[in-house]
Formats: sequence, structure tokens, C-alpha cells
Amino acid sequence: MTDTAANPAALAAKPQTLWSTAWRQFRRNRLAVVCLGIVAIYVAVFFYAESVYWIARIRDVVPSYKVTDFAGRDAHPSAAHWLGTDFAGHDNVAQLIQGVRIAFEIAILTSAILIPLGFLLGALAGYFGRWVDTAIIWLYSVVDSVPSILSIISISYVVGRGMKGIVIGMGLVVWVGLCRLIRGEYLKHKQRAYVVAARSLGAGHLAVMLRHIAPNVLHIVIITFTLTFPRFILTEVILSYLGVGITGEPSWGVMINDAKQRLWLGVWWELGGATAAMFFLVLALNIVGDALRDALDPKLKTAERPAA
Amino acid sequence: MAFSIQRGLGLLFSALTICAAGCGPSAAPGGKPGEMVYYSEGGDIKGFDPAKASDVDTALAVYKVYEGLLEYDYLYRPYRVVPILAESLPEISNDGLTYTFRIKKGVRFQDDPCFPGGKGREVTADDFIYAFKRVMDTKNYSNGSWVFAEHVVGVDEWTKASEDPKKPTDYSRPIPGFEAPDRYTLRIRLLRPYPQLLWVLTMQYTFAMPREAVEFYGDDFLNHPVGTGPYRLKRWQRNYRMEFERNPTFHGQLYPSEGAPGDREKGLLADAGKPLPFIDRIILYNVREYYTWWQMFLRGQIYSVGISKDYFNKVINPDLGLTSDMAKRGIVLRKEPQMDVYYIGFNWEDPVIGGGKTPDEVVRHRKLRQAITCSFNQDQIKQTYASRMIPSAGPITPGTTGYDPNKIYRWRYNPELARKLIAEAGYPDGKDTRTGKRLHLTLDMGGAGDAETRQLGEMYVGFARAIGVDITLNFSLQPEHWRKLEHKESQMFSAGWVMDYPDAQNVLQLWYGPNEAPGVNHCNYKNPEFDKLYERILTMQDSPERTALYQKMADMMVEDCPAAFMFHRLIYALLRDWVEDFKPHDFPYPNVKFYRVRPH
Amino acid sequence: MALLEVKNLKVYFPIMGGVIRHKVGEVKAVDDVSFTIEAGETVGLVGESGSGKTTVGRAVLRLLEPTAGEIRFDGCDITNASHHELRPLRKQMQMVFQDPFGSLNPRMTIASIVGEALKIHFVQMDRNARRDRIAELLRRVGLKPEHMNRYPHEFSGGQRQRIGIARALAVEPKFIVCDEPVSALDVSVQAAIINLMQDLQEQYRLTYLFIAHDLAVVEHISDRVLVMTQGKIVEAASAEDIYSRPQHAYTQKLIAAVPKAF
Amino acid sequence: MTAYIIRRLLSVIPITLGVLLLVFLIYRVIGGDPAARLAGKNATPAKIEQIRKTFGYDKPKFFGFWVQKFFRAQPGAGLGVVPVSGQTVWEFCLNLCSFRLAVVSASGQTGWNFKPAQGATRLAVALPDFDARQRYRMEFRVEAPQGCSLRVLLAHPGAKPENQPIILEKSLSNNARTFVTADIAPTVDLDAADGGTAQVTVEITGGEATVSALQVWRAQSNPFDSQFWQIVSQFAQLNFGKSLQSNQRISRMMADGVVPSLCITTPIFVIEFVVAVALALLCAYYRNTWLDRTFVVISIVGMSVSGLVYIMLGQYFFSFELGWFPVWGFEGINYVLLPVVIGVVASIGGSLRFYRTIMLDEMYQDYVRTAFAKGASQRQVLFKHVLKNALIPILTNVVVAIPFLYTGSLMLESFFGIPGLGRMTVDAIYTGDEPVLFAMVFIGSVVFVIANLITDLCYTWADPRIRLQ
Repeated sequence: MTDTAANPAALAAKPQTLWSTAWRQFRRNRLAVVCLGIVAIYVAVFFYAESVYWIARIRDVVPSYKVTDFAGRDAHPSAAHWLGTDFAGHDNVAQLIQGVRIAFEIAILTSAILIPLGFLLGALAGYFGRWVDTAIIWLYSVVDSVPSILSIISISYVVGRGMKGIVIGMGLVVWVGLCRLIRGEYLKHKQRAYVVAARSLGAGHLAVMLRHIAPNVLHIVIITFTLTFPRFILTEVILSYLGVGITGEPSWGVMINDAKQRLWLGVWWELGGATAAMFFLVLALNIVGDALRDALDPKLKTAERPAA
Repeated sequence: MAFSIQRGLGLLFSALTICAAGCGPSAAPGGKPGEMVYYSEGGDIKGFDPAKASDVDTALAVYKVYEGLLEYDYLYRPYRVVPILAESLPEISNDGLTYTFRIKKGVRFQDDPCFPGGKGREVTADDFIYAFKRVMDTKNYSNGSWVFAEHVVGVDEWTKASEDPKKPTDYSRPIPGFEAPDRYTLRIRLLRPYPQLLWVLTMQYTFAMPREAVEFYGDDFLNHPVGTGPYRLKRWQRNYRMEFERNPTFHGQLYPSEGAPGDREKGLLADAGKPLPFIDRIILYNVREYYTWWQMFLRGQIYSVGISKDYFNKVINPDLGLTSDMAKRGIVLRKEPQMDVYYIGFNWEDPVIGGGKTPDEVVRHRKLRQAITCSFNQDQIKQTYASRMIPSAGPITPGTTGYDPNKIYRWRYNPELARKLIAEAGYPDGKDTRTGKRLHLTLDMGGAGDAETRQLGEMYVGFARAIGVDITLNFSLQPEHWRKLEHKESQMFSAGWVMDYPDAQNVLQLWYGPNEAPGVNHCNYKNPEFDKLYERILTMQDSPERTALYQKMADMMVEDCPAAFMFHRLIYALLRDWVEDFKPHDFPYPNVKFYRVRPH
Repeated sequence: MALLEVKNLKVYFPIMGGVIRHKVGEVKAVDDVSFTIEAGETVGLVGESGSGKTTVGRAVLRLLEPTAGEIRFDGCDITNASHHELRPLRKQMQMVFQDPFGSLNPRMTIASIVGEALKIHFVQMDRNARRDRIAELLRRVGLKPEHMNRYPHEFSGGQRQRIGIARALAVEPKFIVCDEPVSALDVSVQAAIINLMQDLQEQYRLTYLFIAHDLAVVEHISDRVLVMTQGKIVEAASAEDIYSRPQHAYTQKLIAAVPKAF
Repeated sequence: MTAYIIRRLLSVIPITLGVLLLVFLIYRVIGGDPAARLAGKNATPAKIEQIRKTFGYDKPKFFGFWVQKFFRAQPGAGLGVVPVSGQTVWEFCLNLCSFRLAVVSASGQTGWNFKPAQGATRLAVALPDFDARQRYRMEFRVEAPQGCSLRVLLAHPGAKPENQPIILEKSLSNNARTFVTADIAPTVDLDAADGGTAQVTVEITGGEATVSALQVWRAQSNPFDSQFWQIVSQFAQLNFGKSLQSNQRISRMMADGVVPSLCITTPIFVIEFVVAVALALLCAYYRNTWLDRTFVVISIVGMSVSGLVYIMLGQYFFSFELGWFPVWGFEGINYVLLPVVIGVVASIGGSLRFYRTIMLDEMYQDYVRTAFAKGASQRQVLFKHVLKNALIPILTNVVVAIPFLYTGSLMLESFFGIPGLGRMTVDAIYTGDEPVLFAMVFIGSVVFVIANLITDLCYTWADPRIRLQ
């Protein structure tokens, strides 16, 4: 009649976390694993591009991707330049690689704004309820009501063009989705007995919110990051087209914008290269994000609407 | 290249827009048989109020409907004015202070509901005075008040009186400088000689306007043009399409019978003496994307287009002629130098590259500016931009007196000299001798979103980096770029100036001290000697002496280097070959009426 | 003196409605309840679900705001005590929860779940001392100390309930509210847990408020039983009395519902 | 139920006000006022001031007792006037928090810096249209060496020159920057007519001094007479002002743009909806087969390409290369076809994936299992149960997409020359036409809020399961 010895199999193995369970679930999706590999390659490229940038910066020299060669400009693809060169003789492949850097920087910096913001506000709203909830719901309804591309543009118009504008603009707009999800989760978890237990132990609100509930909703942050990453990339293209995009550094949006005029000359590789570089990353992230969601929290599926 | 271009009118536009100005008519799809229809690109316009027509697109629209006393001769070169609503050129008093115009009799405004019975009324001298007053009325915040301000007797007092926000402006209050002794006589009295007055009177701000229309339409006046011109507005889908048709009550004008040498050989005088306009209908599309515009041109939906540098090699052969592929399509090439100048301005008040406070600073900063100027490779830009420019040797633009095509810019690209100068300025290899840090400068380019502007900016960065200077580029939309310049916030900025009239005074005012920001002197350049000379030429009539002074002033500026002069544009544009009587013009606003379209 | 005195406790939940979401009515979850618990005693609180017994349990620990009434613990009035004032009291009153699956944070190891209380209430305790204490507690509730780095989902229901008990014990409380601690468990496991709780009560001289929805469970462990329905206590008597001489019709119904075989 | 509907209707008000506040914050408070742009290039400060007055840009932003007053600085001999360039973040915050929420002065500067001259620093400030009955306040910063003394004098046209009342007199104790506030209250002989130009003189003796960030304010009696409330009342009357770029009334521009926008977006909306739901049903029917997986992959692939690339390639191949469609314009049905096709292709991936998820969610609900258990056929279940129940999330998605109908497709319209609202917005972005952007953002948001309202109301009507608390 005793249960102490029960479940020996589970206890015999080494401690397993939810993450390892999720990983096992994830591994079953072969396509997702392949895509994760693609993402890993991009991450490697990102670090490479970042090192190229920083080494040049520390040495105080012009980075190789920015060295102009007017004699060899607008070249067609060749062994030396797989995707040809641009107006100033920069190698397009090198530009694409730097584009990876810019894309990751945008994603990381934007997430650095939106995740704390969305998480904190969502947690506050869900946990405290009442007027805090009402105020935060009001705030995100207001932000959400403004067509997102317009508000991003409006903010970057005010903040200033370039990376800063894009990052702040997107960060201050995109948090709503995360906030809504986190709020829902907090509402749910607030009712759970473990929260009451923690309270009864005398844990303060902040400790309950951050130490107890937060780890339980952290996976949402990861899923959101993976699934909004593509959105950042696609938005950057539109912002570049509208003139509020990156300047001074090669980004994919800028490349597409530049390449469009030369399409007519049969120069398809510039547009094609940038589109492909972007496509594979976005595709891989989409699939990985889906698989992550399936592995970590299948119920989240309907929470996100397609962006109109 | 849509970097900021300043115009006396205060406007900015892209180079591509300019080459559309007055080009490419055709008999076209959709036109009735025998009807000549002109399809072209037209931009966003600010409405049909001549007092507010401060940009090229609006001016192009307004000139189709409204007319002034004078206009530029279509064929004759160098430019001269000919009367249009005036009977003849004015009588000018000996002291150059009184101009008397006789106004053509029998000219009627187009028929419009604002007139009693809907019939257009005859134009009188009062219509001009009314229009002048509208421009000077602060409540209209017209951008054209500079054309009379400080020049005409009593104008400034009138403007001041119109400032009172509580009372509507009193249009019955006379301006002593504008008199109408009778219905057909207009007298303008000046405070001091104003040699540019005749040029200025070709501008839209001075066009005759019926007071009835302004009062009848009120706020909506800008949508109901009522003018005397060759066309009237038929249909206007804002933001998309504008359609003009021949004005049946047009007072009539004849095609000029005298031209510049060579015009007859080109067949430009074949229509001499025939009544204008030739084209029955004008349809303007507001195409925003150059890429789209180009496709439409090739498919025959629009009849003229500028050439992007990206397309240059495909369209233009190495001898700078049209490729055979293009020629076969019935396309002709237009190649015209523009009366403009592009420069990179240095803010004179900047602590690093400005004029400097101590005598030592003055010398060092000047050397630094000169070094940067020397590092800019004009030939490289020319090559990258497919020869679409003439390297500039100073502020004076082609087509104006004082311009010397053979002059060589003192700070023409010279890396050795640049390195030497920058070392003398205290930055050997771009590093500050005092701190050992690399010199960082910022360059405001304007033109956010425009690929060519961005690419040009990146070229500048590359050039400066070759002598060790780091330049950070700032791109901003035009209004923002302006704001920065007006507040003296720029360190270096890219700018251009398109001439308002063919007189170098117009461009030299950009460096006249009292014009400092928020005025047009965005470099905030101050040189008492230069200012003195400028004040002298202001009242001088055209003479070799004045031309010599222009050149002297230009040299003075090149030496002081408040701006790095880069280039004058050379427009390469394509035109369908069924356009006849086409002659490039620097002030092409009313020129559609001279074009003829061959049926095809 | 009684360890816990509850006088005229009322917990009402407002019903919001109308256009501006004002209070249009209230649910009387606990309506005028009074009872006392002596030190070392086990009091059973029985009632069907929705009768307000869990609310009473939580209100007593001030995990819910009482609408009216008075709660005295160990002589002091805690009805309106602030969060700060409650803190030392939390050390003395603890709770064991009904749902062994929900009451343990799935993202925390057993060590941190049990150690949480130690961190809060024994601030001066260092890492190693805390680990020893956790190991000791786990041993005490019948678990192996080497399991302390595992996550709750690796344990069975009964084991989890033991973890929950260990957590409650960690602060060395005087009084534990057991909110249906065994109702989610298999019958065989139930007995083991109840035995454990009785052992612990003896060992640590604990006082229990034992909440359950059927009398069978309460019978074993309780000294006295309170019967609750619709927010009111309808009968309070010793465990035997309730069984042998149920007064209230509702109590009789409850007794009838107890499976005879048990 | 009725109470819920009314409450839901009322909730539109705070959200709308919030949107207005947000947009106002972005465009007015941070972005500054467009008076200088309206005045054009040859603008005199007086002209700018006049425009600011006309448009109410001189009023406080939200609330305040002071209105910023235009002045002309007339430095004494040897004194240079330098406009302060920009404002620091700190100054901005200061201005936002203080009572006087008007920030930008005559030509956009926060004030003026006056560089020192030898001996006495005398700075004359002319206040045009001085109203003797009003109270004024002048504020500036002084940097002066120890032992300097400062005097502020007022000369009014009505007063005799020798009778200059001293408004303020103080000695400056240290070299630090000191803020000086001088209240110019009505004094003895100021009964002269208003409209004259008064002159305030700042005199610093005893050393070289710098006067900076000089600003002048005029008292206003109603503190709510502010820019924000002005906008609220204007927008409430559907008056959105005029475009800076085209001088047209914005309400009229919007009215012009709605129809072309709808011509593009409605077909996209309808086709995309029908096709996506049909394909999603297909996927649900053949769930977990190669067909389903293919569609899923295709939809993710479709989502992963930038919309801009679809447009560029589509326009290039189908209009230019193949000549199947006109390149640009809005003349007839054939002009709309290609944009619609591209619009559908670009957005169908996301919708398909979303609808499929919803359908599959429903497929695994208990009632579906019950239906299967009862022996209902796959098809019956799909159409009778799943589609019916999935309708609610689908409905939400559809209704929420309604504002997209209004704002149009920015990219599509500007590439294909559809004179709709999307193109208008893009143009406004390019030209920095703030009033148009302001109005577009606001209207777009209001439409969204209303769409959301409709969704919620539809919920209560369509789904009896939803409890109305």
C-alpha cells in the first residue's frame, strides 16, 4: 500500500526536463530538424558577418564588403563573384552575408524591446487583474488598433531613420501579440494551486510573478521569437522600400529595392539572391517555429492570426 | 538622383521628374480619330492656385491654364522674354525704377460659373494687381512673395498690414508700386533697380487671376482653375490622372517664326506662324514608381522617360548614342545640360569644418574643406552615373552668363593634394594630431528611400575614406532634411539648386551672408567682401562688368570652399519619335502648347 | 486558548454586471461561519463541492480577503493583517493542496519547491544547510533525498502529495490546512498519505484543518467534524457523534453516501 | 445581453481617444508642428507665427495656462544671435511634464542663445501685438561670472521712455547656469491700446554673460484650450484638416480614395477567403496525407516570400514581358486583375495555414469524435459540424481583416497606380505629409475598433456557448 517505490523506470533515468521531452517531440519532425540546421547555418553566418564587421571596426579599416571597385561594378556572376557585383563593385554575396547580420541584429534588438515589454505588461495584466488589467488591455487595444505598418513608420519617422527607427518602431508595436498571450497564460496560472501554495508560503507578488509563473510561460517567448523573426525580416523589406529602412549597411530590403530596377536588364541574380537568402531563413524559421509550438504548447495554435 | 534641389520657389523634386517636364506627346490609344492626345507623367500637385504653385509639377499644371504678362521665348537662345498677355515688352524709365505694361485687349478668362452668365470676363490690369496682392498676403502663405518683397514700392507695408489675424486682408488697400492708370495699363514702381524683374514676371506667382473665381470657390479654388491659357482642366482624379482640353476661348498665340541658329535645319520652324496649341488633349498620369514608369514607356503607354543609370548601358551605346535596339522601337534620345548645380555644403558654423573662430582655425578649417573637396572624384561619379553630368567648376551653371565650360575646378579630384591639405589642416591620414582619433563627419543626404541617392552617398563615403576621413550618412525625407538645414543642424549636406531664371545672381544668393538659415544660405557662409560684391551686382544690369564680378565672386567662393561643387546635370531622356517641334528648355512649363504630335 | 478562532466569517464574491460593470449582486461563498480549533487537534471540514469549505480554508490562511468576521490565530487578530504582518504567521500556518498535479510548479525542481519556504523564512540559512534540511524533509515524508533535483512530472500522484506535505512542513508550522489532500489519489495511496499525515501530526504536534468532501476520509483522522453546506456550518460535533447521531438532514445524506464497504 | 452590447459599444470611446492620443503624441509632441513647412522657404518668423496662431500650434499641447508667444530678439551691438539647435531630451521631458506644454518656438527652436559682448550685455526682445491687459512671462537661462547683476526692463508703446518699469532685478551669485523667470504683469500706465510692440530689455552688467533658451509666454485663461482638445473636437466633427502636400481637404481625399481601394481589396478579400477556406477543408478532409502536407508546405513557402517580390516579379512578367495585363493604371476591370491575383497569392499562405489549424482543432473535438462514433461519414462531419463550428474563429479573422479593406494595400496600390487610400498613405509617407498620415492612422484605427466591435457582437449572436459575464 505504499507508493514510494512507484515509477522506478522514470526515476531511474537521468533527470529529464520539459525541454528534453519537447526536444524529443521536436526531433520526430524531420523537416523541422532540417530547418533547424538551416537556421544554425544562418546563425553561423551571422557570427561570421559580425566578426567581419567588428574586426574591421577595431582595426579601423574599411570592411572588405564595403571596399569599392568601380572598375568591376555591375558585373555578372562569375567564379570570383558568384552573384555578380553591385553599382560600386561590392560583391553581392558579401552583401548578402552582411544582410544576414542586419536581419539578426534587427530581430535581436527588436526582441530586446518587445519581449521585456510584452512579457512584463502581459504578466502584470494577467496577474493583478482589475484596473491594472483594464489599463493594460486599453493600452494594447490602442496600439493594436493602429495599422501596424503605419505605426511602425510613424514611430521610425519620429525616432529617426535606419536601424534605430526600425527597431524601436517594431519593438513598440509588435509587443501586443506577446502581451496578449502572456496575459492569458498568467490568468490561467494565477488560478493554479502552485501559485496559491507559493502565496501561502509567504512569497511576494513579484516573486510569484517572476520566479514561479514566468518559467512556466517562457516557452511562449521562445515560440513568439521564432515566429516573429520572419515578420521582422519581411517588414524590413517594406520599410526599406518606403525609405525608412537601413542605410549605410547592406540589408536584404535595400538590396531588393536596388535590384528591382535592373530586373528589366535580365539581371535576376541580385533580386534572386536577396530573395533566396531571405526566403530560406524565413521558411526555416516558420517551420521551426511551428514545430516548436507543437512540441512545447500545442494549444497555442489558434492564438495567432495571420498578419493581414 | 533625388537629393535635395532647392529652387527659388522652395521646392524639391527628383531629377527624373524634371526630365518629364514638357516632354513626349503622342497620338495615343483611346484618342478620337484626328485628335491629338498627349500622354505623360505628372506628379502630385498642390492644386491650381498659382500663388501656391511652388513645385515643378504644380507649376506645369498651372501654366497650362494660367498666363502672365511675359514668357520665355521658346526657340530663341540665349533666353529672352516675349510678351504674352502684355501687348509688348514694357517701357522702362531711365532710372530703371518704373515699368509700364500695356495689356492685350480682348483676352478673356475661360468660361466658368463664377462669372455672371458663365461667360469669361475680359482681363484687365486689376486682375494682375489682384494676383500680386494675393501673393503678398501673409494669410495665403504663398511661397512666391519673394518676387516682389523689398523690391516694389509699398509692398512690404501692405504685407505687414495683412498680418493682422483678426481682420480679413483688405484688398481695397492700394499698393503704391502697382498702379493701373487705365484698364489696360499696368505700372510697376520699384524701390531700387531690379534687373531680374522681367524674368520674374514669367513666373506663375504673377499670373492674372479673376477675383470672382477666388471669391466664388473660396476654399475650393485650388480645384477650379479659371485662367486665360491654352488649356482648361477637364477632369482630375487626384493622385492619379489629370486631363486638360483645348480652351475654346484662348486668345490665340502663334508659333514663333524666329529661332536660334540651327533650329530651321532641325525643322523646328516648319510650323512658324501657325496658331497654338497643336495638341487637343493632355492626359497626365501620376506614376510614382520609376520602375513602373519605365515599363509603361517601353509599352507605349507614356511617351517620355528619363534613363536610370542602371539602364544606361542597355539604352545608350558607348558613343553616347541610342542603341539600335532602342532606335528601332521609334525612340529618340534627348540629351540636355541643365541649368543647375549640385554641391555638398559645409556648415560655416560647425566647430570642425566651419569658418573657424581664431585665425588659425580659419586657415585649418579651410584646408580641411578643401581636402575633402579634393577627395571627391567627380569623374568617378560621372562614370558611375553614366555620363549624366558635367563636373562642376563652381557655382555658376551652364546657360548663364559667366559660365565657362573650359574652366577647371581648383579642387578637382587630386588625392595627393587632398592628403597634403588634410595633413596641413591637422589631420594627417584623417587622424587628429591632438587626440589621435579619426575624423568623423556626418553628411545629410536627404532623399530617404531613393536608391540612387543612397548609392551616391555611399560613393562619397568611399572617397572621403580614401583620405582617412569617416563620413556617416544621414538620409531623411525632404521635409526633415529642410528642417535640419533651416536649423543649422547639418554638418555637411548634399544639395542642389535649379535656376529660377538665367542669371547667376540667382545661385550666388545661396552664399550671401544675410541669407543665412533659415534663409537660402544653408552653408551659413559669411564673407563681408563677398556680401559687398553681391549687394553691388543686385542692382546692376547685364553687362561685361557684371559678368566679371560674377566670376570673381565664384572664384572667391571656390577658394573659401563653403561648398564642394560636384556637377551640373546632363539629362538623358527618351522620347517617342512622333513628337515634333520639341526643343529642350530650362523653363519648360508652358511649352506643351508648342509641341505637335504626328499621327502614328 | 484555541489556536484558531473564527468568528462570523463571511466571504462574499461580487457579481459584476450592467453597463458599467458595477456590482449587481454577490455570491455568498462563506456566510457567517464560526468555529475554533484547539492546538494539536484535527478538525474535519466536510461538505459537497461548492459548499464553501475550500473558501473557508483559504480565508483562514488569509489567502482570500474575508468580507466580514474575525479570524484569530494564536491569539492575534489576523483579519486585517497586511502582507507584511502576515509574513511571520505564514511560517506557522501552511496548506496542503488537493491537486498534487497542479500544486507543484512544473518548472521547478523538488529542491527548489521545498526550499522556497526555507528561502523566505530562514534567510540566514546557507546553501548547504538548506540542502540538508530539504533532504531531511524528503526523508521524513518517505521520499529519497537524491530525487531533489527532479521535476514534479517525474513523480506519481502520491509522491507528489508527499512533496506537497514536505513543502508545508519545511517552515515548521503549527497549523496546516489540508484541502482535500487525498481526494485526487487512488484509494490505496490515500491511506498511505493519511497515515503519513497522522505520523507527522504526532511527531510535530501539528494542528490540522482537514477539508474533505466525504466523511469516510475525515472519520479516521478527525477529532471533530464540521459539516458545511451552502456557505454555512450546519453541524459541528465530534467525529463519533457525527457518525452515530447525525442531527442535520444534510449530514445524514452525506453519511448515506459513504460507501459501506470501506 | 443588452447591457453587454451597450458596454461594448461604450468601450469604443476610450480606445478611440487612446488612439488619438497616441497618434497625437507621435506627430505633434515629438514631431513638432508643421508651421514652418506651411510658411515655405522665404518665411519670416512673423509669417510662421501667424500660421501657428491660425492653426492653433501656439497653444499648449494638452493643458496649460500659458501660450507660447512669438518675439523678435534685437541684440545690442556686438551681440550674436544663435538659434538653439534642436532640444535636448531633458528639455523635451521638462516641457512635457511642466504646465506649459508648448515646446517649439517661432521657427522651431526652443529659444535663442545670445553670445556675450564686452561690458554690459543688453538684449532687447520685441513683443509684437502686446496686449497690456494680458500677463506675460519670460524665461531664459543665464551664464555669467560672479558678481554680475541682472535687470529686466519693460518699455511699452503707451509708456514714456523714461518710465520703464523694472520687472526684475537680481544679482547673479555664481557662474552656474541660472534659470530666470520674469513675470510681466500689467503695470501702472499700460492702459494704451493693444497691438503695439512692447520691448523687454535684459541687461547684465559686471561681466560677459550668455543668455540662452529664451522663451516668452502669454497667459491664457482656459487651460483646456489646447492642441489636443482642439484635435479631438475637430476629429469629432470629421474635420481632418488639409494636406500639406496637395492643399486638399483630407476628408475629400479619403472620399476619393475609398472606391479604388475597395475595388482592389474587396476581390482579394473575398477570393482569398473562399479559396483558403476551401483548401483548408480539403486539408482537413485529407488530413495527414501527402496532399495535406503539400498544401501546408506550399502555404509556408508562400508566406516566406516578401510581398514586394511578388509584386515586382508579377508586374514584370505578366504585364511587361507577357503583356497580359496593363502595367499601371485604373481604367477598367483588366487593370485590377493582376493586383488582385498578386494580392491573393501573397496573402493566401497565411490564411490557409490559419484556417487549416482551426479546422483540425475542431476535428479533434469530442463532439466530432462522437459524430464519427455514431457512424456519420467523413464528409457529413466536415461540412455539418466542423465547418459550422470553425466559423467563429474564421469569422473573427475575417472581421479583423476589414480595416485592411479600408487602408488598402500600400504596396499594391503604389506599384499598380490604383488611386486609393493605400497609395495616398505611401505618398504621405514619402512627402512627410503629417496631417494626412495622422488622419489615415486615426481612421484606420477607428475602423479596426469598429470591426472588433462587430466581431464581438457576432460572437454573441453566433455562438451560444459564449457566456456573457
